[in-house]
Amino acid sequence: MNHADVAPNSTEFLATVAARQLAGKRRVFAGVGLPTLAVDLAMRTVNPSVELVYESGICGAHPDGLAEGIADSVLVTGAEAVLSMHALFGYVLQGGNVDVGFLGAAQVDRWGSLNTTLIGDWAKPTVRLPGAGGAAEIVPNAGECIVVLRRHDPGALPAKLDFCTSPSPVRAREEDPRMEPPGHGVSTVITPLAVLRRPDKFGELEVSEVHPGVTVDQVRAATGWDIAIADDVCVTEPPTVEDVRLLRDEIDTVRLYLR
Amino acid sequence: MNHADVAPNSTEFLATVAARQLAGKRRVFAGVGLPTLAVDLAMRTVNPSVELVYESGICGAHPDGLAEGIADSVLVTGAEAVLSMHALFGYVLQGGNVDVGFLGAAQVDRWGSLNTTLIGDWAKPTVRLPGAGGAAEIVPNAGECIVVLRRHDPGALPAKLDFCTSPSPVRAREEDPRMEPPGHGVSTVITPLAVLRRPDKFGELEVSEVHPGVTVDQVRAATGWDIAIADDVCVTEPPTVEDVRLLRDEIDTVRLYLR
Amino acid sequence: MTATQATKVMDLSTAIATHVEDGMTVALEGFGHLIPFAAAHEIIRQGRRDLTVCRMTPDIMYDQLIGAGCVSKLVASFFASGSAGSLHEVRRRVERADPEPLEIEEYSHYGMLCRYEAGAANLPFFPLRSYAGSDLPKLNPNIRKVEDPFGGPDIYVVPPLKPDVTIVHAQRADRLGNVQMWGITGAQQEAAYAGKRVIATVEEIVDEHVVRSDPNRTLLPAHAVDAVVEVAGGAHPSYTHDHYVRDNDFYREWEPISKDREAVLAWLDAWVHGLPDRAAYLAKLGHERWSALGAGTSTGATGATDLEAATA
Amino acid sequence: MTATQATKVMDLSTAIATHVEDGMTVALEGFGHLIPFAAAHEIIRQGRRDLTVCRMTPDIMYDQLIGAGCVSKLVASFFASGSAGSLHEVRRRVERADPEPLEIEEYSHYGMLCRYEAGAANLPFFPLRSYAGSDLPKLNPNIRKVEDPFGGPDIYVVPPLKPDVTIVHAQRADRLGNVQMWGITGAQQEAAYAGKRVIATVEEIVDEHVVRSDPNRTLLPAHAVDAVVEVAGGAHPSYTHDHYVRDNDFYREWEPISKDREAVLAWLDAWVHGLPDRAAYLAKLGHERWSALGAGTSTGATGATDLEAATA
Repeated sequence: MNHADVAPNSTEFLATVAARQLAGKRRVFAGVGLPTLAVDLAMRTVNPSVELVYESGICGAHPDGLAEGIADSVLVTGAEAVLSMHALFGYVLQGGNVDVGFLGAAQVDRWGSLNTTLIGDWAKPTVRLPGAGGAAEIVPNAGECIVVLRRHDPGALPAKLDFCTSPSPVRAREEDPRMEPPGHGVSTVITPLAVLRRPDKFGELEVSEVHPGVTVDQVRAATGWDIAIADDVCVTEPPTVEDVRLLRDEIDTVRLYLR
Repeated sequence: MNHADVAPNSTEFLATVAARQLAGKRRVFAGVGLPTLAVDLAMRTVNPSVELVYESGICGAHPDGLAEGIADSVLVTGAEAVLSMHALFGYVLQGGNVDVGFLGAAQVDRWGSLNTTLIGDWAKPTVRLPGAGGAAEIVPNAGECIVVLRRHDPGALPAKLDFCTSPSPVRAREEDPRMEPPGHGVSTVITPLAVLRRPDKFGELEVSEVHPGVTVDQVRAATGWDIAIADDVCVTEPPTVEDVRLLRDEIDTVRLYLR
Repeated sequence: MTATQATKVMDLSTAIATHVEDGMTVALEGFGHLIPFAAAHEIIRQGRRDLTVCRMTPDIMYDQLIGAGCVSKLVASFFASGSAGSLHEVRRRVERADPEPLEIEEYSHYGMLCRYEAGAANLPFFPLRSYAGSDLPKLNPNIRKVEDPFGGPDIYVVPPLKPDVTIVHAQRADRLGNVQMWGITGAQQEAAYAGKRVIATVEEIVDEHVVRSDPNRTLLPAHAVDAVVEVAGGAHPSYTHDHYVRDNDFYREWEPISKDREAVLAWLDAWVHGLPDRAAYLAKLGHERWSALGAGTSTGATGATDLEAATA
Repeated sequence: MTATQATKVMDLSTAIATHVEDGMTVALEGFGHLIPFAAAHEIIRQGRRDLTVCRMTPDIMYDQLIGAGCVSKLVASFFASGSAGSLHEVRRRVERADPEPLEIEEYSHYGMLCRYEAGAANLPFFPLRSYAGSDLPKLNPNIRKVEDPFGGPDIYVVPPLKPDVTIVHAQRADRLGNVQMWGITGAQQEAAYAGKRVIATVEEIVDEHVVRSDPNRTLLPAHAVDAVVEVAGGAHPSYTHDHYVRDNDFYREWEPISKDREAVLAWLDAWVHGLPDRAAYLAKLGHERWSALGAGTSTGATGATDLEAATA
């Protein structure tokens, strides 16, 4: 296949790499924005039978247009089920029926704990972020989580989070060894520089793929801790011309998420 | 009004007396059998706007026929709401939205605790009764409960229950003074001899009305403890000819509950 | 986009043979409505043994399962058949161990529902405001108390119930396993999500676009269901709202049968063992009786027709 | 038989004036759908002050309530407007106390839902498998742990939330107060049963027999509702499934307004204080924009028409 000429920090690149993570996965808990693009692209490429679950209660969405929110009417119309949120959060998610959670975050630490609450001082933050939403439920309960970051620098991947909103199993176990959550936690972090993976539920993130033109040293320098490098680190397969065409000409024709 | 010629131990008598207890009440949690007759009669006489709630999830039933069960289709068709049982037991009943619960029992003690579980030895009962059903929820959570007994003797009204299935607030408070339930517990017991009332949430049942031809001493002798007599004890107003006509000719035309 | 997804449709005998094994914990739910009688009969027919059966209201279906010798333990909250009286097969075992004892684990209705909820939501327990002062916790050590960390009194809790298999009946499903039901929906959603495996028998398997035209009626999404079986009339003598009504005569007829163990066995021979499937059962029931219950007159969807008329 | 029951129908200004008082705890729910904007605007118009407002996803509606000075405390779980970005009125207060501070009590989504559930079901707490290892319990002392009496690890719980008033928007209700909604139904049932008073605004008040033709769609029975108000378009710029779609342009337009406090105040003057009611708001929005959202094309019942077609 021909590779498209898109930069590794472009939405097209990130969404395509994210979409490929969904090959072979069954039920995906999707958010809005870049995950919307990634999931839609996955359904048109690597995984036509992925089941889309939204925290608004929708299972098996079949949107005939681009959703502008996780409760958009295009997700409701033609869905296989619209459950109560009681059933969605309690039975579908906490009950262990979600394979992959798709998340964003302001900060990710070495164990895949996430901060989406605040930057700076707790009492008087520099930046007030959106907060936990459903992420505090998705990280412990989904089979695994994929995080997409728009930045790769020591601010976004710090040695220490300003606040831990959605903890890794490592932190849960530190609080109480018996409180081990059922899910793996964050398995994959996709950034403008690299794909980081955490193969061990209680292990650290490591550099698994570097994007074309990016060196391992650049990734290491842009990370807030001395990040491990996978033995078999390779170069990320970039989007194909067809991936980018689908994203631009069929999925996000109004350029809601693409610029 | 003309009084009907029905015996105090007849279903017609008991149902009519029960129906009259519903004057001025709003939401009634009704069971099947005699309560079905009583509630239907109440809607045609003393309280046309009573809201019927069934543990099957139905609120605001408008049956166009006699229900043969609390989940009968005649209760569903034309109902104002069919809720999940989660909402019915959790929000409607435990949430405090039921004014009157209508119950039967094998045994009632002086504080209005009920036995519907077994007679005899716990490990090897003489009679295995139907068990708690929703009564263990109705007694603590409904505003008050009305019990109809088919027998009035020391077996049905014993000094001590063989088993306490659905406890009075008195027993709940004995277990833990802070566990006082929101409801009054049993307020009224209708038997073939008398109407017993329990005006105080933590008090005992007392003889409030004796049926025509029954003496206070007969009631006392038929009760398993030395039952108190109300200061203003009176004779029960018997069913009218119209009450009995409604029961026989309009409500239970197939003689499902009437003989 | 669902073309690649596997169908979950199978026949009832395969579904029971595949998913229900001797010694398992099995919940057949349906609260006075949508009671999966056909599935219970197939369990009897296949001779399953030593089952722990769970159900809020054991009802005639469980009297039959117990009478057939499939059951060693019953987890339930109400042991009678509504207006139709006692379950004598249950009573014989509890009162006289006749023909053998039956272990009972007993809750109230909301206690059972909370057990399913805890099972469905992967919670270690579920709190409820019942049982203060009751003898039930003395009879059942699974009813326990926890401390309120906000300073209130202790509250009773029940543990999760996670059946190996949950079986439900519903109006319809698509072949992917999205199950839609309406009318009284009982503990089905909770019991199904609590179950490790789920079998849904339905009056009809419909095209996906029927299901997707009204997704709020889907109580069990496909991911919660392992087998979908089309069994028209599968709830008789219970009922399926908008398909057929309850066979109240049958409920009245059961009590005298139930009182006599030989009569129970004869009934099972005639109506279960002696018949291959539900179609044969309905044929034996006879067209007249079956159509008198309204079978065959369904509109296929509650309210749709009424509503059109009402808003016209 | 319901002829004697009182109607709960009133106009919006009466409903808010009767039920919402300064200093109260008020929940306006609706998860990305059926957001009761018209009711929020009436609260602003009537100048309520010092409210504690609860909501899973504060959204633009709460940015407006806060901007208008109605709010002293916010209890919530997600402080942003989905794809439409930050809520700057919230951020100004939290980050710079501009023009004054705003107290925040923060949960996760399921934590908020569990708070409503505990409130609705009169439970002292509700358990959930979140927060192990999180900093949220350090920030919010209302997130506590209890011991599992069945021997498992401790589990986090949240306390009940019982708003003084809960306000929801729905497709329809009858005059008795039976409220029917479909599509995404969010936390409305839990929040309404948790509320001491409940106001439901609806697209249309329908005859009782419409409601009773499909009772499974009633999420709030009349006993749970104190006031029913017909407010067509009451969810704009959010949406009402089968009536009109979300005004995505409005969501995009809000962020630049939200960034500038003067622009927020000007918007409130023009669209809330300067208008008597929702009809005037829709008139100001203009027929073209409003009908482009599909308003006026509703079938009045989801699925009914599709379903008829599908099963024909």
